[in-house]
Amino acid sequence: MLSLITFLPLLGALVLLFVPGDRIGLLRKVALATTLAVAALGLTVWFQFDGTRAAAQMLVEKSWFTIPGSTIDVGYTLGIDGISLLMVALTALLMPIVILSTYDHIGKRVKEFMVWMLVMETGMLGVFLSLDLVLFYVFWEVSLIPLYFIVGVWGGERRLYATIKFFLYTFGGSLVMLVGVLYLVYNLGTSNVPAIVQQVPSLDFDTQTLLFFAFALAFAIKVPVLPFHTWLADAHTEAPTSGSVLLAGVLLKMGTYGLLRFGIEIFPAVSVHYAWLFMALGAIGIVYGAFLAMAQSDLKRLIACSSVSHLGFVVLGLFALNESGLRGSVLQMVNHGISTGLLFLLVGMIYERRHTRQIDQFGGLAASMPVFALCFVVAVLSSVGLPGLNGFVGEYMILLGAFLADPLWGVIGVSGVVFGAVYLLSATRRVLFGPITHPENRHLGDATGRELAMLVPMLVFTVWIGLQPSAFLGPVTASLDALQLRIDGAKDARTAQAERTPAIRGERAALVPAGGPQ
Amino acid sequence: MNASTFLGTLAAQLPADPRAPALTAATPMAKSDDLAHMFESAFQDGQWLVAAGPMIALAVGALLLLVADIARPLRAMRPLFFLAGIGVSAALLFGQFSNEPGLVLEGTLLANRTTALWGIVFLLSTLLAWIYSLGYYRGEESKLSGEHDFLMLVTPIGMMLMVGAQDLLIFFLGLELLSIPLYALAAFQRGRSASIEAGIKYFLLGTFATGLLLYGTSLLYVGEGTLSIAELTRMPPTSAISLFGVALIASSVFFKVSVFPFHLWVPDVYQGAPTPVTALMATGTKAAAFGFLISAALLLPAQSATLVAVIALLTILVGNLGALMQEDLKRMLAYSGVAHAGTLLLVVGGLLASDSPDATANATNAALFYMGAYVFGATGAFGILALLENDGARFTRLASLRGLARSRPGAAAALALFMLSLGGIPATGGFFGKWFVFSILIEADMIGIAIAGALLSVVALAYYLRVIIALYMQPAPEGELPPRTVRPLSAGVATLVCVAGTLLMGIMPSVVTRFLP
Amino acid sequence: MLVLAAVLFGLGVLGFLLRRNVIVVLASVELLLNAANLSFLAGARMHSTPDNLNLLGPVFAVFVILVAAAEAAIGLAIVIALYRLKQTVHLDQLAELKG
Amino acid sequence: MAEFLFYTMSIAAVLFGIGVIAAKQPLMSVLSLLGSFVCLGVIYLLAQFQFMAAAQILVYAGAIMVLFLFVVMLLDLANPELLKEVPLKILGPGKVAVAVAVAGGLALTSILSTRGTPAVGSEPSVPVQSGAFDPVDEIAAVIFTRYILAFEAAGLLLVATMVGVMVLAKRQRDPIERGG
Amino acid sequence: MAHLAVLSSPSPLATEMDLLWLLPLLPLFGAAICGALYLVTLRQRARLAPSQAAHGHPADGHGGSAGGHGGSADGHGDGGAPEDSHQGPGRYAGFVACGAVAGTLVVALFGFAQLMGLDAHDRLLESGTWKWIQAGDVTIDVAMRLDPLSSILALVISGVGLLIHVYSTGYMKKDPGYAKYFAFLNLFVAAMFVLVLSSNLIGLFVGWEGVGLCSYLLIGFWYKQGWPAEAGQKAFVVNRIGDACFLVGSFILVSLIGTLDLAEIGAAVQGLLSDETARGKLVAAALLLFGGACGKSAQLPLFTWLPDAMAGPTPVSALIHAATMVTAGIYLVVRLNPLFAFSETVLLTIGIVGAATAFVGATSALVQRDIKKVLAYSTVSQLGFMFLALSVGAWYSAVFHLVTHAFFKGLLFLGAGSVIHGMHHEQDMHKMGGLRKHMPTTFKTFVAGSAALAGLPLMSGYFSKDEILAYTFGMGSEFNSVWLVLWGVGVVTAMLTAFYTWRMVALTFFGTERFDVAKVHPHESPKSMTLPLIALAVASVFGGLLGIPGLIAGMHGIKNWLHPILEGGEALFERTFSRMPGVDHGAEAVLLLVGAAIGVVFSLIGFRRFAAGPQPDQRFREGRPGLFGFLANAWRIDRAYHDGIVQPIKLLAFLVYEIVDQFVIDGAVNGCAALARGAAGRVRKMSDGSLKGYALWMGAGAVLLAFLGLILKHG
Repeated sequence: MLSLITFLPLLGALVLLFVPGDRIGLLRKVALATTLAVAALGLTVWFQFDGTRAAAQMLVEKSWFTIPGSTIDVGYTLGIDGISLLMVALTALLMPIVILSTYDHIGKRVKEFMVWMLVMETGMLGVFLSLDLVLFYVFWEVSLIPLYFIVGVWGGERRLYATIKFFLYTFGGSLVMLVGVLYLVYNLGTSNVPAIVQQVPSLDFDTQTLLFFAFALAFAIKVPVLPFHTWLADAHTEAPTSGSVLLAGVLLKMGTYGLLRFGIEIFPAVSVHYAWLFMALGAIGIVYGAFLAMAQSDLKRLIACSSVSHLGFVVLGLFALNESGLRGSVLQMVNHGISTGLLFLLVGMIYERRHTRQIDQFGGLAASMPVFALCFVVAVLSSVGLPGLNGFVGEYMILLGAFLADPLWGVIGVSGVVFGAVYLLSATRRVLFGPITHPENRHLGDATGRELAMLVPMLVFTVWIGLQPSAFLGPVTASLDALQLRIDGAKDARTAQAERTPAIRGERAALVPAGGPQ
Repeated sequence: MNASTFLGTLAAQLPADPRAPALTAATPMAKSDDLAHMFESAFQDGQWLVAAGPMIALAVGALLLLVADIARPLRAMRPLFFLAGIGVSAALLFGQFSNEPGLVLEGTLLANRTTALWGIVFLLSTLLAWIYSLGYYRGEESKLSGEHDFLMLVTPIGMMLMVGAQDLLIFFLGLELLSIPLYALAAFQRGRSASIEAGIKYFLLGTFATGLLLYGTSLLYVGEGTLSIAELTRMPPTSAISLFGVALIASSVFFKVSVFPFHLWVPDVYQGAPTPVTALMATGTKAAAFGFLISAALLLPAQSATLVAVIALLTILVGNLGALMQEDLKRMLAYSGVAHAGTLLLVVGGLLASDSPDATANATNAALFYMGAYVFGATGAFGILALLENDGARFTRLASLRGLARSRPGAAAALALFMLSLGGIPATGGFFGKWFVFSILIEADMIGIAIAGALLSVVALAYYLRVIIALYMQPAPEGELPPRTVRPLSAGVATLVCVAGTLLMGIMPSVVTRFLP
Repeated sequence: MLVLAAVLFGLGVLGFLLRRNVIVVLASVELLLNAANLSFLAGARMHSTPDNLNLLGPVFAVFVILVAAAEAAIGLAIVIALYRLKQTVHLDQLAELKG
Repeated sequence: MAEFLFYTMSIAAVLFGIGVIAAKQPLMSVLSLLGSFVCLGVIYLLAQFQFMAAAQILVYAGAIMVLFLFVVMLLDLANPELLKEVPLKILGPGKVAVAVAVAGGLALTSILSTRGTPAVGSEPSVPVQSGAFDPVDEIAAVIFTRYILAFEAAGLLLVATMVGVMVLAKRQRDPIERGG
Repeated sequence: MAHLAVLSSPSPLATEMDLLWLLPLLPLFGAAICGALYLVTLRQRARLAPSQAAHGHPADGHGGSAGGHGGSADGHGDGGAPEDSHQGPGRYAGFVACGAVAGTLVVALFGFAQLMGLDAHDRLLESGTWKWIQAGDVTIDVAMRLDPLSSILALVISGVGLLIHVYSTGYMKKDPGYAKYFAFLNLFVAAMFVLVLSSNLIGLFVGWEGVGLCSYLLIGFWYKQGWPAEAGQKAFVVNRIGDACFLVGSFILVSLIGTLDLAEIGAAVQGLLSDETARGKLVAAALLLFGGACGKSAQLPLFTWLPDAMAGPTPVSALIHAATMVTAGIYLVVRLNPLFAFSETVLLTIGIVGAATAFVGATSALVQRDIKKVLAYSTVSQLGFMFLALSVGAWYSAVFHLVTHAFFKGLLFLGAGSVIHGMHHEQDMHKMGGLRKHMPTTFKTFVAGSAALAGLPLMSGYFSKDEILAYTFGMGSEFNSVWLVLWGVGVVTAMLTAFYTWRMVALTFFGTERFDVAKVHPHESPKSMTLPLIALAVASVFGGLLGIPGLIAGMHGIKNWLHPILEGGEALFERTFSRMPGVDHGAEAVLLLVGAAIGVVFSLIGFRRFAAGPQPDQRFREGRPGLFGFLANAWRIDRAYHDGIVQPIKLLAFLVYEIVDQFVIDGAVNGCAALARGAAGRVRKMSDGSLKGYALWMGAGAVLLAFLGLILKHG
């Protein structure tokens, strides 16, 4: 089942290779059909998933190859637990929409584009489903290539700069992770993630720290966490709409997912020790991203910068390392995928109509495109974290978790709520409201049926998650609870240690309260 | 020619297979009393023929080819002889997997699964380079294809001798048997000044390196009184004179594998030489030299592990930087080859640092896999360049790749794949090559070196990506497309083989790894 | 003998590094090879006893002579090819390939 | 006597060596090389390497040198000015210094590293069974047993050389200049 | 509806009543239907649009005058022609919306009746629970709870809301966004119900931000002018600042109490007071929540959005920015009264903020020319009064004033709307005058509302305001003299209130007609608008009966009704101050009389000065230009924010982006690339084509290797 869902897109890509390149309609249909089939499979997985089990399920375990000169068996191991379930669902949901969105803006080299899209889907699903470190790494890097092409071939004016920067930046991080992967695999004698999770505590703390940071660097670049974020704005700005949607919707989640699965879950002790650092980066990232967004005149770039801010929330919540923080972050990954994806889609729509993304080129669009305006406002409100929509639930849980873990970063994070409203609403106003200053904007066509077909499902999820988050958090609960137990164990161990050597550790421990109020 | 006489000599040697009882005491000290005894001790039970079989097959093939070149009616059979030589040799090598002859000829030659695998790498490299050479040459050169093919077919013999050598003399002869044909091949396009220049540079520096090697070997001999690598590594030399000798030998080998600061010839020669020859040089020579380097690595003092690793890093750095802004593709690939040599040298560093009993075996595995992936990637890349050169334009310029994705989607896709493999992106063989190399470093606890190496390969990717950018992302130059020359089917097949190999090693590495010892 | 070998080796290197006439450079290489031969033979004498000769040195030297011949031949052939094409044997005029 | 002869020959060999690299005319270089070879041959003889001495004179001085001379004459006749060496000055003092340092460094290092090993060659002849350190029969025995493969390889090497030389030295009929 | 799957049974103490969900859901469905109607209308219009374009009909029709108010009712000209506005299915939106709100009124009355039927301490109706968020550390279950406090607010919302809905059907009749308007308005009602009925602080926050959203949408309803959209944004953002405080406050409560159930928070406060740290945190939480209330209820320092919010349609101002939403802050404090009762610091803060706001608002209202601005500043000021009441433990007084204020301020806004409607969207009082002849009903009802606002005796505002002042006086005289100062401020404010109220009446309805009679024909509004006016006028006049002081009638309806939910707060208050503040009947009588005198006297002064026309304004402006400008611009607070906060932040954002991000961080990234390129050039120079050079490197390398080898081996 999981193999099928992972490789079905690849199969679709292969089929596409045999479709003549000039039959654009057929190409699109095949691609769409493939992604829809994957979405259907995703739904099946969702319903088959047993939310009461913490461990990964629907395992596919085969031997892939044995590392020469050792007995280490690298497995082709797929499995899904609550956390990956959400990510898989997100991917499966977004892909058909993304494919639909390409109908407008991808007119040249459609075949290649669709092939890359489908390859990318396989890569992304693989990342979320792999339970083998090596396999994960392979998928992790494979998913870079399609985006490299998508930005590089179908991107905007500075696409080459953007795509190289994106690729090298993330690749550099990945390579450091590769060393970490190798170290783990060779020292623990297995590449199976659950096994590694069990065995890592046997390594000494300094080694764990180094490994943790080797992993965290790669993920931090991908997320992106604060000082590593500059590739994102460029990549987003230059990418075609569909690329941006995927980038924001899923690819960045690979970073946060990685932080959770391979950072926190594998190295709970280190995570507890350095939680303050990531909370700080996350919280500062929230505010910093908001400031960046305020300074933008390009709508797409603004949303890209807002991603920095929003992912700051996710990082903040993850490293709050308590129940609400983790849950909020997991949910917020989905939320960000939906709302920011939505925003990128919407920006793409007006870009197609006006071929500019400069905010001051718009204004008053609500008059000529009321339905569009409605969707835009909902998307913005979801991003801003309006209660009742999805963004709020995640943000609230994250901020609560962060506050409980360390009030300082929690409060700084809260300030992001204000700044978020400032730049997003300001952009909304300048695009949608006010008088129409550019005559070209007077006769822009409103959202078409196909565009609505892309937007409405996402809007539905926006509201659905906002009103009934438990439907989405339910399957995650068991997995997160198990993770929480490990984290709490690490915290307890640390507290015990701090008590033994108060002079050294006490200072830090005072800054980071070890537990919740209970 | 006197080829036939040689054939005769060889043929005469073939039945010399006295089923003599195996004798031990393979000492280099010749006992002057009993000649028969010497024969017995040397030839043992004929295992040496099994060991040398692949080489003999190649030699026979090569000589037959030469004969066919002279004898007009047989001309058409030249490719057949070439392929037969390779095929029989490969078959014999596969035979060695199950039946490892081990040390033969008084311990001067080793033939086991490892050397057989190396041999296969060499054959592959030769075969691919040869296929790409079909139709590459124009005018008068094309009339010399018999000679060309002969020289090409001789080189893998030298390579096999090098990796099998357990005696410095054998190594030296293998090296020469590899080098001298390559000198000639580099300058093969006599009508092209670049080719001549490449030939002369390669030759002069090569002989200089040979001089260093010989002098070093002689000093080592003065110091230790033996040429047997096994003995030398068993008790690593410590005297100053021996160490100096080792240093000179190392310099010479480093020259062959193009390690900083012995790499400077590489870009010039690779650029100037005919592209198929470049492919052979880049992959075959490097593989052979590394095969030897790893088996003889323990000649180097263990303390030099860090030194070697640092040299390796410098090599990677220099190679990558040299390639970074390169506009000439062959030159870029040459620098990239330097970087790859550096990466492989990391294996040697790791091997020296490791105290594991399996260190050599692991290092060999890593190097083998890496080299295998490199053979597919680099030969494929050079091969495609060779094909493109035939279109008449100056296709080795980076800019001339623009629009190729439109005019030749297949070639462009293959080239892009090779670039990704050379860059070590997963799902290509290059990734697992890199993986195994780094794992050697990890096992040797050289984490810092590993991270540095990893980061340096980011630079590498930058220029591989430039190729892809030119292929796919930049607009085609104005004007009509370059003329499409008819491609030999063989080149397509070779490219497909490279693509398949690259992908297979990247997706199912077990296909290859299970052959590793 | 070893000292002589070393001196000859040094001279060979010097010649190789300084001279630009290909033929002289080749001659310098021959010096290098001779230096090697000399020390091979010195080594052979050092490691031989009257009853037990170490023959590896002379054997190696024989092969060195053989290879030297081969190299000289191929080298001179390239020189001729070079001369035919560019009417020069000076290395300084070979800098088409660089960068 | 032997000692004196050894040193004389050594000095002569070195002087010839200097001649090789210092001569203005390539012809003189080659002739100096010849001289050097002959001196070495004498030294071999003194050191009781009769076979090697013979090989040195015959193969080296005979065959290889002739090859050299042949080429030199060929080219010299075609264009007498061509082979003239450029004065060292053009090289620039820096490069020369580095070159001297490198060469000297290599030589000095090897000389220094020989310390502690017996000075071979100058001592009087040693009585050995066969009267030489390189008895032909035993050398042959080693070559045809232990190094049989090397020997065969050497044969192939010569063939390859021959083919190579043929390819390279063949007269070009219609030079095609191609890019690269 | 009655039993949704997601709902679970209420807590045992409460009486179950799932019907309560209807309160938010009815208007929510109403909003959905209206929205759908709007979209359908849009589609139809879009189908017509091409033909219009073909006829050369300019898409953005009438450009509008400088003030932006054109000829049609909305005056903002939609893409389609205004005559279309009632052709689509959107015209049914009014019925739907009114129906939905009427339904809520029925439910609210029903619930109220149920509560009446219960014992005082059992007065709690609770619906099933909506299990919203399970975050592990805290679980957020939201139920709808109707208790005495929320029942009052529910009645106000549904009652006043219904009237305003009905009024809107007339006021917005010709607006092309008619259906959209009702969708938003219904959505607002729904959110407001969530706000007041939620059992959970975060559920309350849903409504809290929900009403903020509707406020944002409705302020910016006429978005084609730039400034309404800006005003809406400002309202949202300023509220967000308060909301951020609210969130942090809620976090503190979670960390202390572990739950956000409103009832449990109240109950838990007492238990925590013995712990000094917890007490400090509680103070912080209270102040932060109060900060949230300041945002929503437009108190200093966050009040600046409310005057700007007048950019929305006038009924919106009436409903949202006078009657309901802005009182959410009051509701919050009353709801969590124990949390705000135990600390003198908190109470004092609330009192000072309230009094200061009241004063600032009143002074600012003195010189406004825009009739809606006067009312807006007046609202700010009256809200300040309510907070003043909260600061002295007179929670029910605050609620009392809230209710009366909802009546009379709603009335005044609607009346102003009627005037504006009749005056073709003229809002400048200096250009009105003498309207009592043209708009008699509006005039009469407006006077009734003004009387209440000015605190003329026996009017509703009189009782509620004077009660507040009396308690403040009592607090000041008995416990802390700071409140005496506050009382003084309150009294002055009351004077000013009476003054500006009658200035407004005089300028609008009396004197000469200062508009171009030839062009503008003021007319009375239609029945749909005047009937609500009359209803509210009645309420304004007699609303005071709800809380007639004990002095007169010996009963206080609201006090008694609210008493059960205020016991917790009162207990804590008494713990802090030993007893509740109060004045004896004698003093109360004096204060009542003084209050009445103030109301009458200053009303007369105001009316007399301006009955003839706006000349006193001019004189004031010429005589004291500085002060006039200061007051007209609301003490220049908005300006200060703009210069001191908004601009610096913009500059900071610019600097962060250009310098930190682009130059430093991205510069470092690109610098790496540049470094590599530079080094690449050097490396390539090494390979300069010179054979000699290569050989030299090789030789040097060999020497180096040899030396290093020797060194490594032999130390």
